[in-house]
Amino acid sequence: MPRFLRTPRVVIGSIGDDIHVVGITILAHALRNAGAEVIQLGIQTPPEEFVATAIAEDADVVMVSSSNGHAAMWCSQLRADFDTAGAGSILLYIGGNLSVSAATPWESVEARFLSMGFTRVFAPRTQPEVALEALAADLAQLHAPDEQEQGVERV
Amino acid sequence: MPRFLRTPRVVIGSIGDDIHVVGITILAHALRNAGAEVIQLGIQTPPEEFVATAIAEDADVVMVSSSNGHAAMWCSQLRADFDTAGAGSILLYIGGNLSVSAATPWESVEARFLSMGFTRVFAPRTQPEVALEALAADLAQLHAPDEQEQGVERV
Amino acid sequence: MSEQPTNAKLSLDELQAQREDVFRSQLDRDPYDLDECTAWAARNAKRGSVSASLSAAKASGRTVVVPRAGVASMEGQRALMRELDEAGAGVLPITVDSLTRELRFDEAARQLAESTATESHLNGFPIVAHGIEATRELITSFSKPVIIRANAVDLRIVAETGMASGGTAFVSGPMYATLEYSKNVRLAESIPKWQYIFRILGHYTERGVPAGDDAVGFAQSGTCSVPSLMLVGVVLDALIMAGQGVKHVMPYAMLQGNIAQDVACCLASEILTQEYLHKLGFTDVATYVASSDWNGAFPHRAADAYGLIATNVVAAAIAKVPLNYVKTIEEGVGVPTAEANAASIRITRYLFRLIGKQADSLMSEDVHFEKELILMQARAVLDAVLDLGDGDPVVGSIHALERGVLDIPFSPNVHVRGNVLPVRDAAGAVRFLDHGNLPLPAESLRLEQQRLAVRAGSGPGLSYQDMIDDLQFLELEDELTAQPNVVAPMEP
Amino acid sequence: MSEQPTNAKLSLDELQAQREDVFRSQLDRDPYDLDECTAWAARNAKRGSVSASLSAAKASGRTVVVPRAGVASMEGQRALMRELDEAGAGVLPITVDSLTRELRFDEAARQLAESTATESHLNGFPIVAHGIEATRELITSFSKPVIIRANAVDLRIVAETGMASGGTAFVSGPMYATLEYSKNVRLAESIPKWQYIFRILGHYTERGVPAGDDAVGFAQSGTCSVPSLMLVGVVLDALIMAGQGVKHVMPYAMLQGNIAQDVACCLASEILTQEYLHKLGFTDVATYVASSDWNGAFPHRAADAYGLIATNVVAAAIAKVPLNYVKTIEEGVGVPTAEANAASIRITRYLFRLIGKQADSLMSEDVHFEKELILMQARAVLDAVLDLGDGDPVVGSIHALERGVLDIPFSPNVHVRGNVLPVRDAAGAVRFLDHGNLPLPAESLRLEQQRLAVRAGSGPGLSYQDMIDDLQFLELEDELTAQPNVVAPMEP
Ligand code: B12
Ligand code: B12
Repeated sequence: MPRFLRTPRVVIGSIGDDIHVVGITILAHALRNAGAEVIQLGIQTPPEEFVATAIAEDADVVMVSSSNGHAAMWCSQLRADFDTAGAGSILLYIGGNLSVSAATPWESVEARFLSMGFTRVFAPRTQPEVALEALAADLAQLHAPDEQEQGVERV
Repeated sequence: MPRFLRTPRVVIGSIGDDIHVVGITILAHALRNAGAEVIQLGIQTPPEEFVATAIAEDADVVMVSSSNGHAAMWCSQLRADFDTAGAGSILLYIGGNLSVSAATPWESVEARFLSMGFTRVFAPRTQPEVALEALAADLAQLHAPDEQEQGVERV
Repeated sequence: MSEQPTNAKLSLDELQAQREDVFRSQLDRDPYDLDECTAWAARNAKRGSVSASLSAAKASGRTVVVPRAGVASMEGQRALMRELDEAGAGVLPITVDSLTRELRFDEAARQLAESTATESHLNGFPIVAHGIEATRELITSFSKPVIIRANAVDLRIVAETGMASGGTAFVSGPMYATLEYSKNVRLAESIPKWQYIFRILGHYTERGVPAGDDAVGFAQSGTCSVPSLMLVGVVLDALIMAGQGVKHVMPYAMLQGNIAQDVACCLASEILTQEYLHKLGFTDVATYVASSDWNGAFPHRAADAYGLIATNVVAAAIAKVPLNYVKTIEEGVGVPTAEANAASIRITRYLFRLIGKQADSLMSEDVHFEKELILMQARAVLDAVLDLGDGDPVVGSIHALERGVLDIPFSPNVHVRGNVLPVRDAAGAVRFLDHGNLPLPAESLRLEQQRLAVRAGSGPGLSYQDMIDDLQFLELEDELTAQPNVVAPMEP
Repeated sequence: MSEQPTNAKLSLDELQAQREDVFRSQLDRDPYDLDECTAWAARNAKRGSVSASLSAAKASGRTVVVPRAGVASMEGQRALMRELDEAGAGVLPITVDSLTRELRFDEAARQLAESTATESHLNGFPIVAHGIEATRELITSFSKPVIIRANAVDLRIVAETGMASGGTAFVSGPMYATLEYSKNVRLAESIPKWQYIFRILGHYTERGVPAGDDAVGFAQSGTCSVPSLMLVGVVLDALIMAGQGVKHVMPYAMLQGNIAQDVACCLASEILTQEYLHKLGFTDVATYVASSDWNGAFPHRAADAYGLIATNVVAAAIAKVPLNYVKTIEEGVGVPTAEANAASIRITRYLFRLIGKQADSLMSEDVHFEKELILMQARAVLDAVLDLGDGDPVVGSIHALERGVLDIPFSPNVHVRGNVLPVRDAAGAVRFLDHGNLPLPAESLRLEQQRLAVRAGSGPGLSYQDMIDDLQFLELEDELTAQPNVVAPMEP
């Protein structure tokens, strides 16, 4: 599990009409264990609440979860809303079960959400460790120029 | 279940190296129940024994069973052997599991055994009633010209 | 809607007044004509109903197998139901999409418009957007009875529409919907909304439609549930249903992979529900235990999922439940294909027949142990809840939740303390890792402790991390991943 | 080969003399160099052996899952074994084709020549045609131990070739092979042929290859078998193996769909085999019960077959057998595809893990009832057989078969009386419809009668036709075929 030298601030929640809570609970648990600060918004979080909270809490990353198949409905404006709110460079992750039908090929699902402006799109059943690795890498990348020494350390 | 007015004589057995006995036991039981005379040759019956017994017993029909996948090896000369023995018009049935691989389409299996000279080729899992109906029909057909009245009666 | 809800039955006038409000505010229209609806539904129910099928099954020791399924378009839903019908489902489901459940009727209609017979943009059937006429037409084209499936805090319009369209059973109640499906709503707010629905079901019942309802209780958290606690919610839901005149209740039992405990849970579900219904004077409510295949994370490989379903069905068959909700072998993957639905129903029916014949021979000592344990714990909590309400389950549960006398693990609801945690013992049976403030008998905790000791072994006690690990208990993935073929060299 | 075979151990000289005969007459060549073969095999067995895997499994309560599989070509067989290896088989099988088993080595070689890697003309691997060198190469390319599978009256060359090639276990014995696989051969003729094979296995064992052998007994008639009778054959096979120095025996238990009886059969298989081995002074023979998925007609639909396999595995897991032979979900269809093999092994391993954890909690009263019944009946027959041979199982079984003291249903062998008939009771447990001349205790027949009475009900007693119907008991086809959707009209 990667450990962060600088405490990342993570906003997390299930979006829209989604009530699945187990994934975000585990993810939050793993993030806290790895040293992150987690602001848990819980289930059925409106898109606007993600934006408002992320700004108010000065978050590094927003982790959107959606399991009930309705992800696309709720996410199309999210990146634009962050831009408008002046947080254009915030990391935006999404994971869960992102299409209504399991038959939809993963590549097309991923491409769709990337084109909506998500930084990373996680396939179903992604283990928390994978998300942590990704976050560590993205933060290292972001802070690379100015915080060369601090960076991110993998333990 | 059809009942026969004239007692048909049936020779039955599993051919070649085949040791499956349940199918022929049930089939014999059903034939006897329907009034047929059954000469049961049992398992691992050499092709020649089918021919010799059918002739000695003046059989109307020979029912060959093969379940272990080796049917084709043992049957290619059977019709010719009957012809040679002077029983060219005997009814020749075969059933069981007739090809080594289940993937082989049934039509091609059936065609192959028909071309070997079998009168009828029965698919796997054929119920005894189906064989009885077929036999009743074939016998009716055979005796139709001369034994119009007797024929075959379905009860 | 009074400020302090109680379990008293709504008068028909009160119901009518509430209906005016709800239809006006949520749909901007008059309520459906209740007389026309009940009269039509009563004629339809003569063709058969969920309750009648369950009653026959219960009497003969058979099990009705029921899938869950819904897609957006009428064509798609009809094809889906036909498929399930042919596969041997005993009751056909219409699962409602979650936009409709959240009262976003317009958005649901928009997504319906964008869906086709083969591609659904919604995770269920937008029943309000389709409307009564079309849905009646759908339901009457099938010979099997239909259950309308949905879960949310406010399903008043959905329930009205479903019943008016010929559904003869509905799903859920305030315990499940509030604590498992909502974030901010309090019981005091949600119970009256569910009482409205139950009053509607009761009214249909009076008019000749023997409307049934699943008492889901605390049965489906997506994690594992200690059976006694699961059933506390079941009984409370059932008591509130009965309060409004519901006469046909399906008390739940979620199957969790430990057969002895699952059998016991099914048996205890029937015992406890009838016991408390009688205690509160509801002596004419028929109950049909509804077991449900595991409702947490499924293995994603079909063969493993078959194994999990088989384990569930063996338990349900031993318990001779009249109703089993079947999951599919593609549960861990996504909305199932037609073939997956059919195959899952087939293996379920196959096992109910085969194990059903030998059910009695499979009752073990441990089933009795688990049953007594469940009864002991559930009665303690239920009695405490009722005490807090001076015998009224509505008042009692509102107070109990505040004090942690009711509490469940992993609830998304902010008003739930969430101090209770489940953990599996070495055999996979679900126990309390932490029982929070639940008033459980010391003896029961001692018995649980004994069983947990086997898993803990000589190491440190079980921890939160063990519970997290348990979330994947029924996937068994790592253990099943085959080893690579590393060939040892022959010695010279 | 003496005229009157007994259970006395062949001397090495006698064995060598017989080998000369057999190789000369069947292959027209000298015997394999036994010293070279055992030396090579001993080095190979250091990499692992079937017995070592089973011994480890037995010690830890785990189960090794073993499929059956063979095709004609080397390439095809290698691919098949790789597939099974990856799917999680614990031991890899090489099933020999039935031409080779019937000593038609030339015809088998011809059919091999016509087979390709993807299309097999044979129902197994023609091990003699492939020869020792090539088969050694095949076996050493896998890390898992290999069992050579075949069944026939005379498998002396097959067994020699299999052991010389690195197989560490073999299948069957005279009871099974003679009574279930042959038409005209008498026990007096077949037992010495099997004693030759066991003596070979015993010799390999002395030289460092812990060779195992399945004692199949009367376990697989394709119909159902009363467990006590099944195990009589198992014990006799095991005693004859032990007589020639076999030290690792896998006593069988064919699973038949009634879980309580199947569990009992597995438990009794171990108890009886060790009991009679000890009685005859064989105190150092290790036993590993091998359960086998149902060996009669399988449902042809995959979902039903999954259900049947699940039922079998639940029983085997409760009994904690160290070895389970797994059938496939395509058993009722034909030789299975790669996917079917893999899926069948997966569900089997899944269920062994899940049910294995909770095995103790699923022991029911009826398991004990069935176990006592099996022990009572099997001991009575075994004691009578041994009495007829003055304590010698070989002499005893030859005499016993003549008198109907040994007798089995549906035997293709003309020397078997065939007066014994099996029938299922209402729960699916297998009982005697007719016990012929078997010397069964009256008390045991009374107990069986009680159970059968439930099925017979108030109608006439059970008949031959009931037994015929039972052949399709585990298919449950008719009952599962869905009803067409006939919509009742709404009343006006
Ligand atoms: C438990 C469950 C429920 C419970 C939820 C209880 C609760 N409050 O959480 C109940 C029964 C209530 C439920 C309801 C519904 N469910 Co549900 N449910 C499941 C189930 C069985 C398990 C989900 C779960 O807990 N998994 C365990 C957790 C640990 O895994 P996870 O959520 O996938 O999260 C992991 C990763 O994906 C990752 N992750 C998740 N989010 C994110 C985000 C980021 C940024 C990152 C990095 C990682 C990440 O983190 C976790 C770590 O392992 C799944 C099927 C399955 N997987 O087996 C269906 C499933 C998710 N549900 C489904 C559906 C359709 C519904 C309903 C709409 C059903 C209905 N029509 O009634 C409703 C939802 C209604 C609503 N308003 O949302 C579908 C979704 C299909 C789709 N996407 O189209 C599924 C796949 C079932 C199926 N095969 O059809 N469900
Ligand atoms: C029981 C069984 C056995 C038992 C047989 C015991 C015995 N003495 O009979 C045992 C375990 C010994 C056995 C051995 C083998 N078997 Co086997 N066996 C089966 C099994 C499970 C059931 C067969 C059965 O009894 N069915 C019930 C009876 C009632 O049905 P039936 O035989 O199909 O007969 C019915 C109809 O087909 C019809 N019928 C049959 N013949 C005829 C003929 C005519 C003219 C008519 C009209 C009708 C008819 O009548 C019956 C009425 O319902 C099948 C798979 C399955 N079906 O589930 C495999 C199966 C037949 N066996 C198979 C094989 C390969 C073998 C072995 C070669 C295995 C091996 N490699 O070790 C050996 C055979 C060795 C040899 N020398 O022949 C394969 C054959 C595949 C193929 N055709 O390629 C099958 C299909 C299994 C599989 N999926 O791989 N087997």
